[in-house]
Amino acid sequence: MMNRRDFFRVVAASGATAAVTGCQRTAENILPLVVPNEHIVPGVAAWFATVCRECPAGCGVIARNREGRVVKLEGNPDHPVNQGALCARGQAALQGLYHPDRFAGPRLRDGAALKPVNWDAAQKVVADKIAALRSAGKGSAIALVTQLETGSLGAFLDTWTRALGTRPRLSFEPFGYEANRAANRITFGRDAIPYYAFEDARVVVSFGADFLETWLSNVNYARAFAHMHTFRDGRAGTYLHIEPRQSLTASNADEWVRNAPGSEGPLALAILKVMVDEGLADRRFGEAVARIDVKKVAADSGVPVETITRVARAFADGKPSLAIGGGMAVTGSNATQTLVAVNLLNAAAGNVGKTVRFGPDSAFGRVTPYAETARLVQAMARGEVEVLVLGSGVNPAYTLPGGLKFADAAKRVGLVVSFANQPDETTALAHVVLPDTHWLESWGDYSPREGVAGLMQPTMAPARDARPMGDTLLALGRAVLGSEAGKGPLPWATFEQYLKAAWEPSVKGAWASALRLGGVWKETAPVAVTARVAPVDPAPPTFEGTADGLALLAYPSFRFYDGRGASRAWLQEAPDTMTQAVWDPWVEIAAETAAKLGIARGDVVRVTSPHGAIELPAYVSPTLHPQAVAVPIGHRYAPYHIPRYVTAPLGPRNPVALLGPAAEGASGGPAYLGVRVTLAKTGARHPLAILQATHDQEGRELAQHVDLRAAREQALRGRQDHEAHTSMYPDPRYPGYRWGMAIDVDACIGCQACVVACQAENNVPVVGRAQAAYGRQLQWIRIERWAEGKPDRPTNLFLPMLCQHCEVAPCEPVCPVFAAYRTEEGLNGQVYNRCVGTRYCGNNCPYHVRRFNWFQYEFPAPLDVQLNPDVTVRQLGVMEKCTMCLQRIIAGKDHARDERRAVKDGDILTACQQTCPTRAITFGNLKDEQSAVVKFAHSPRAYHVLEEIGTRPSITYLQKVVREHA
Amino acid sequence: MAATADTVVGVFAHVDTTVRALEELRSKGYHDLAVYTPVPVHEIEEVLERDRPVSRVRLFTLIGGLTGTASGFLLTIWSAMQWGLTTGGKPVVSIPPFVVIAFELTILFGGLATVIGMAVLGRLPRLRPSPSFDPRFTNDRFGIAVHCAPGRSDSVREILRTAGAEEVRA
Amino acid sequence: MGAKAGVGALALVLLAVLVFLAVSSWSRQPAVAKPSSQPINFPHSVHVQTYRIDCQYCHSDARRSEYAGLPSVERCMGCHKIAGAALPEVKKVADYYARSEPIPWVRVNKLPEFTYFPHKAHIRANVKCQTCHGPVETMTTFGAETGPRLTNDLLNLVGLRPAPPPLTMGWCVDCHRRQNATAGMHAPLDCVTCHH
Amino acid sequence: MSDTRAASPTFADVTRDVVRTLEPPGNLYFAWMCVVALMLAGGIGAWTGQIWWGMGMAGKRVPQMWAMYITSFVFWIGIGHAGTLISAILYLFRARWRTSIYRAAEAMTIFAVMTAGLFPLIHAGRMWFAYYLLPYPNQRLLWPNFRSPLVWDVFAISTYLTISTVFFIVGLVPDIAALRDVSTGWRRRIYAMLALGWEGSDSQWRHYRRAYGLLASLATPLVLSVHSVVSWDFAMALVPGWHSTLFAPFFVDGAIFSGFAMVLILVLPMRHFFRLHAYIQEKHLDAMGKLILVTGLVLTYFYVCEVFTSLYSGDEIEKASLFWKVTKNYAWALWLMYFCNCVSPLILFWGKARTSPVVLYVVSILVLIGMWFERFNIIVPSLGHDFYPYTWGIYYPSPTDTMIVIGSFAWFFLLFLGFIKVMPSLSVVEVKETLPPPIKDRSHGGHR
Repeated sequence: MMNRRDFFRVVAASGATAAVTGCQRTAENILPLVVPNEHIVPGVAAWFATVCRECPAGCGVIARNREGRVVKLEGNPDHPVNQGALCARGQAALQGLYHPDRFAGPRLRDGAALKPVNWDAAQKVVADKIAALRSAGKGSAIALVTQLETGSLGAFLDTWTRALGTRPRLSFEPFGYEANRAANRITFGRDAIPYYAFEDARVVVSFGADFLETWLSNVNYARAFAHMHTFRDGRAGTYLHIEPRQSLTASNADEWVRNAPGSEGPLALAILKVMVDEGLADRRFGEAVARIDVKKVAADSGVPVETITRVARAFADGKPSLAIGGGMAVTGSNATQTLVAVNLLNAAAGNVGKTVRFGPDSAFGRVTPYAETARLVQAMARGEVEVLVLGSGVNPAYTLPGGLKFADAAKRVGLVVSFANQPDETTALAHVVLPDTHWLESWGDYSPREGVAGLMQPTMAPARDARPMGDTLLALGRAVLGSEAGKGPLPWATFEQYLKAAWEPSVKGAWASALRLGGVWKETAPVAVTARVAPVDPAPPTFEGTADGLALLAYPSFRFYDGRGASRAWLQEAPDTMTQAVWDPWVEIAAETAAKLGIARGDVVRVTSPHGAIELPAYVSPTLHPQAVAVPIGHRYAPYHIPRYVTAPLGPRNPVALLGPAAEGASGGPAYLGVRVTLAKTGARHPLAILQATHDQEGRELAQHVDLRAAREQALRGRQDHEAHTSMYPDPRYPGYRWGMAIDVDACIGCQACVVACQAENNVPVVGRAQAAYGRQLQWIRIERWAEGKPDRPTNLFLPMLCQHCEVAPCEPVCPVFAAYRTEEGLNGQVYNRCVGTRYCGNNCPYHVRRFNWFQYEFPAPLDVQLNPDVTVRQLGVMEKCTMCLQRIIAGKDHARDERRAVKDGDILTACQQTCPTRAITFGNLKDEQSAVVKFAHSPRAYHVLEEIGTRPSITYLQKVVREHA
Repeated sequence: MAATADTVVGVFAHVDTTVRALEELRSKGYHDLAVYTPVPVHEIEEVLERDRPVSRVRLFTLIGGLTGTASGFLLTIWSAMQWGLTTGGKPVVSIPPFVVIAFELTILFGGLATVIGMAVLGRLPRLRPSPSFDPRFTNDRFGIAVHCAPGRSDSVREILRTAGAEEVRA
Repeated sequence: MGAKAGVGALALVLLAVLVFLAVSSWSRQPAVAKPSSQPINFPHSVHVQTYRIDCQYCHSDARRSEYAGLPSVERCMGCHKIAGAALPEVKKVADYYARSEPIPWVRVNKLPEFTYFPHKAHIRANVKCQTCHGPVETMTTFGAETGPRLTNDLLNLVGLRPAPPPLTMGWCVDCHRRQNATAGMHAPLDCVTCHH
Repeated sequence: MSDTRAASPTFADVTRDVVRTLEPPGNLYFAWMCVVALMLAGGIGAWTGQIWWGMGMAGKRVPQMWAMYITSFVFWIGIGHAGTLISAILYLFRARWRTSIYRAAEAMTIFAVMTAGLFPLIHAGRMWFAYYLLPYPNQRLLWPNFRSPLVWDVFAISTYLTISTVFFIVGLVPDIAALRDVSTGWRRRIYAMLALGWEGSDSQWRHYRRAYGLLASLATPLVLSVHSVVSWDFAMALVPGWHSTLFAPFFVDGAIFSGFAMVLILVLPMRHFFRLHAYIQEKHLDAMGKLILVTGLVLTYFYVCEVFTSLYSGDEIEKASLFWKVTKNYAWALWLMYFCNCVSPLILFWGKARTSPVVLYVVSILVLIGMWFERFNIIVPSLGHDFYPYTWGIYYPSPTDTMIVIGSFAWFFLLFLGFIKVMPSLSVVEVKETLPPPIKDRSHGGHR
């Protein structure tokens, strides 16, 4: 094996192109390796497979290492969960790795401040305290709380707690899907979360489950959803979504059904009732819905009977279909009953075992239910806990409901130890911080579902002084126990050793190949279950707070998850697709409510619940249910964001702080839908930083759609070619390749992964809230949301917009210095070092995809280490824009030339294409008739944006396919 | 203007007297004379232009202008062909836009050539004033400087004085 | 505004041009190596000329990477454990090796950071190292007179076309054009090949 | 002409009166200089900040990548046009009334072009590389793109500046010679140098007059081309509201319109403070008033055409752009422009208004405001509501933009204020030419 440590320590600074182009004359040193490493050639990327730990979905990633530093993450194409794709949060993990606020070494509290100390001193504080408690026989006063750790680390931690005699470890996840597990326990007798096979379903009905955003495994399900739903050769599945709020997931539905908050359960039962009544489901399910009155459900939920009937018929017609439930709208006091109803729907439609597969169960099934966490907090408040050890990735001070008063409870704990590697709300309460290595620097494993065991390896040396949590705990444990390495209950020298020992039986010497692959996967035998049919209580959820208040929907942001993504500036600047807002959180208020209260967008509104109050700018939504108010969870800033990118918030803004402490009885899950809030204008204004001027296309047909029937007809007959453009000039000729792209608007779900991937790949700086709001954002690709139809029930079209690489590019001839010109391979080239900055091209680009460096943007250290060495960092005053990942094209051609062949389809993937969970983007050679991009370009759904201007773009869009009833 | 020649300068206050003196001098065969006026005066020019060709400044202008046109087209076409870069799907050598450059260069070169022509033909700039010049000539007086054989200055003086010169000097 | 002011303005413009050129040349110029500036006085002439060691024996990354790379200290020691082990400069190498420290060589050839230059493609096209790096085999101290020069820019400015100095854009382009015209190569001339 | 003849000054009077304008200035002048210098310092400070921190200091954004700098650039180029029109075109047409104002107008042209010429530099993101726009042989073997209207601008404006300056200097030479010969001391020495040894001999006059005529006939197509080229910066682009074949004549007319307003703004105070009523007479004011009126009416016609073509074209995007301009965020600027440019000059139909300095001054100021906003309305609202609804947006000027634009006015007035105290702001020679030449004996030939 290679000597990884030596290799990473010696970084060969080989004059990478990534550095600010400017004056530099200081003598520059170049350092050779002391001992050569066969894996690393300076200037050539090495790839290391590991597992993404930004959320518990556990996608496989491969990290691109250049000269000892990771510069880009990509989905591991071999990993069964994400199959090469990666979401925005995964892409932005690099900013956690190189986070400017990362602790460099341990911290010890000294009054209000955390002071740097050395490892021995910090560990001694903890070890002494634990040892003292142990000798006093108070092992139960020691608590260990970590995020969901399914693999060796989890097992190791449990060994550790046993060895030290502490309380059992809590696997704490704010979104733990307790209700789903409870419902499965009730219906199927199985305390697990199954694998939902979207890919095999023909009709999907979601009861609030935001499976394209955060629900369980969003990349996995987005991939599968695209497979099921995207129009291909005349076939397309149907997807219906029921939720009070039009979430990003809901906006991808063929029909979004808006219901009153908490009425999903009755609706599911009503649908089942219709199925039973119409003979679409087995009679025995009638027992469950005997007491259901469809008309009453319709009246209570605000969903017309016709809609219920239509959904029921469509669902029954699916064969196989799939009903899923969850999401924050389904966490109220009736959550378990609602999900039981959803389970019955699946059972009645015969989906169990087909699209609902037990066996490959989700890791979420192993989350400690919220109720137990709540009990721990109560014990803390009673002073029964004297040492609280918090693993990295958990931030209970931020994510636990405000009603639980975690901060107060933590103040009663004698010693709070945190393994967080960057400051957050919890480290503010900690006495000792022992920074864990980032997951990209760590050994480990993670199994997101049965049969998939992902292996984690360090992809680079720690960017800051940090030690793996396992190593630190080993040292602590041995110090407490007074044992030596190799002996006692904790004999391992390092966690790495523990891991390898744990894996030895399963890999049997094939360790290296498992590492290379990123893990070990095997088919898991399905577990047959039968549904128990029993009456379901269709009671509406109970709410705390005044009766005339509005139900608070606190939902996880698809960018920040529970808030852990929010310290990544890339994610802050990738807009929320629905609102197109960056940086700021907001409170989404229904248009009716806003009109009543006289609230306009940007008015600061105080949201008050029995547990607290927060102040947020209003976003008036024409789609939200009037009985609801929605606030995204996870909007917080990292210290380095202020005042660099945003001004400091004036007050608390976390909606979780408004929630009550009570857990749902049946499942022990938290109630994200459990309080009613009142709204009051504060009189202040805080205009939101919204990037999109309007969601109305004004008839310009930028994002186009076609009716499903018409699309089918066209797919059969082909579309008449519209007239070719006439030109006074001869058609340009391309001696070699001609690069082009096809983007399927029908597949795009608006997840922003491409935006962040592009930002990571192309050294796109972060500009901050005010600049972004003022039309100075720099992202090379953006996802536009265009709303069509009725304002309160719009059809949303997501249009990824990037440089169109026009054949007749309006930007090119106006450039006085040839900085913009057409390359021999059909790209629209932009030569930064030639650019004078007249910005004429930016005006003349009808798509406005050219970006100008208004300032000299900074990459605060150590984020500058992440810069892609193959891409120039642009200086102040120059224009930039999408290059179609020219550096990847060059690398792809180089690779092909090494093999003495031409570039073929799939050799070159652009960063946006590579990461796209739904494979909406295809890049290729337009001169190769066999290439996928040409096939798309000839599709009957193909069109060009603003075709009538005659710019002849190299990017072809495919129309979205909409359903008749939508 | 031989060194041996005499120069007689007459200073006049009026145009008509100046013209009268000029007519008289010309009729007497004095052709080597210079007239100084604060403004160009048609009457004086008329007398003088009778035996002089049109100023050759326009030739300079023509040559300058044509040079400009040619260099405009040469520069644009030649430099466009250096790299052959396509912009906006248009031909590498696009004549219509190049006409603008050629036009501007025509004017530029033509104008500069005109000034050079004027300077060369008008013997400008002069480093020191000619001996017959008088500062009043740029204000409100007219002057006639007559170059004559050394012996004839007296008769010239006489002619000038008779015509109405305020002052006559050598 | 007479001639004097015109001359003054012209002088000002010229001065500004000079300053621009000076700054732009200066900012792109690589450091010039002096014997004292390198941590070890490494004579290329001895290695290349006397011992006939192939360039790529030490700079082994050139054929597979953007960078030519430097030999690892271990590779140096591969020979120098025995060869010349008593020489004072070689002892320095051994010291670095013993301390497991990289040798802090001073960079000699440097292109502006907005320029992408892959060694690999040039090696594949059989370009000799000396084409760009000069007669390395004769150099006791590796140095290079490269990069834009003020005099060169000024001569250009007045319309004389001096041969461009090595490792400048004009020099690269000249070579690419020559290769395409004479050797039937396909050396790219697309701007974005090097500037992206 | 008969009425003027009785009181007409003599040649010597003219010289004396012109020299009088160059006497050491009073306190009012210095006060003005101070105000102007202060404003200029603010502008220079703002520009320095913009170079240091970046173009983001100015209020530009997507979609208004161009805004007040290009507005002011076009405005100043336009101002310059009246000067050349007066000095060259009216010269060719032998409009004798031009003589008393043409020197000031010409100086105005040069200073306006010098002001305008700063704006492309101020506007460029990397102004330190602005020399990339010049075609000069270089080590990189690179040349500018002659297809870009910006390169046309470089050629048109540098040619315009050169030719205007040459024209101006040529016109000045005999005047400076006249000054030289009536002044003493260091002034005399400087004027002597600048006069290039002009003596007014018949051979000098002969070539001079020919050259002057030729320059005038070169400057005439040049002046028309310059604003046409500037208009093509917009007309060659795709932006709705820009892409129009109407722009060249539209811009040239507007340029002359605004230029005359600026001439009045400069000449009226000059006439007042220098007591030049004998030279800048009511008939001159009347003639300029008429020109403003006519160009204003032509401009109104162009506005109507612009709206008509927008509506008649059937191009929905053009129409949307127009409706947005007329009704939304920038409507105030549009209606202000219509008022200033179309309505306010109409008062000049009234003869007395044309000879009233106050009315003319007010109208001129309104016209200048209107014409600045005309360019603003072409640039900012058109860009703000173009093809792509996603990026539609409103431009807000920042302190930097504003101070630089104000500074540009200061720069212009500083140059002009300086000029009137060191150079003859009235053409000595040409004024003398219009006077009846001194004749001793009316019966004896002479004047026709």
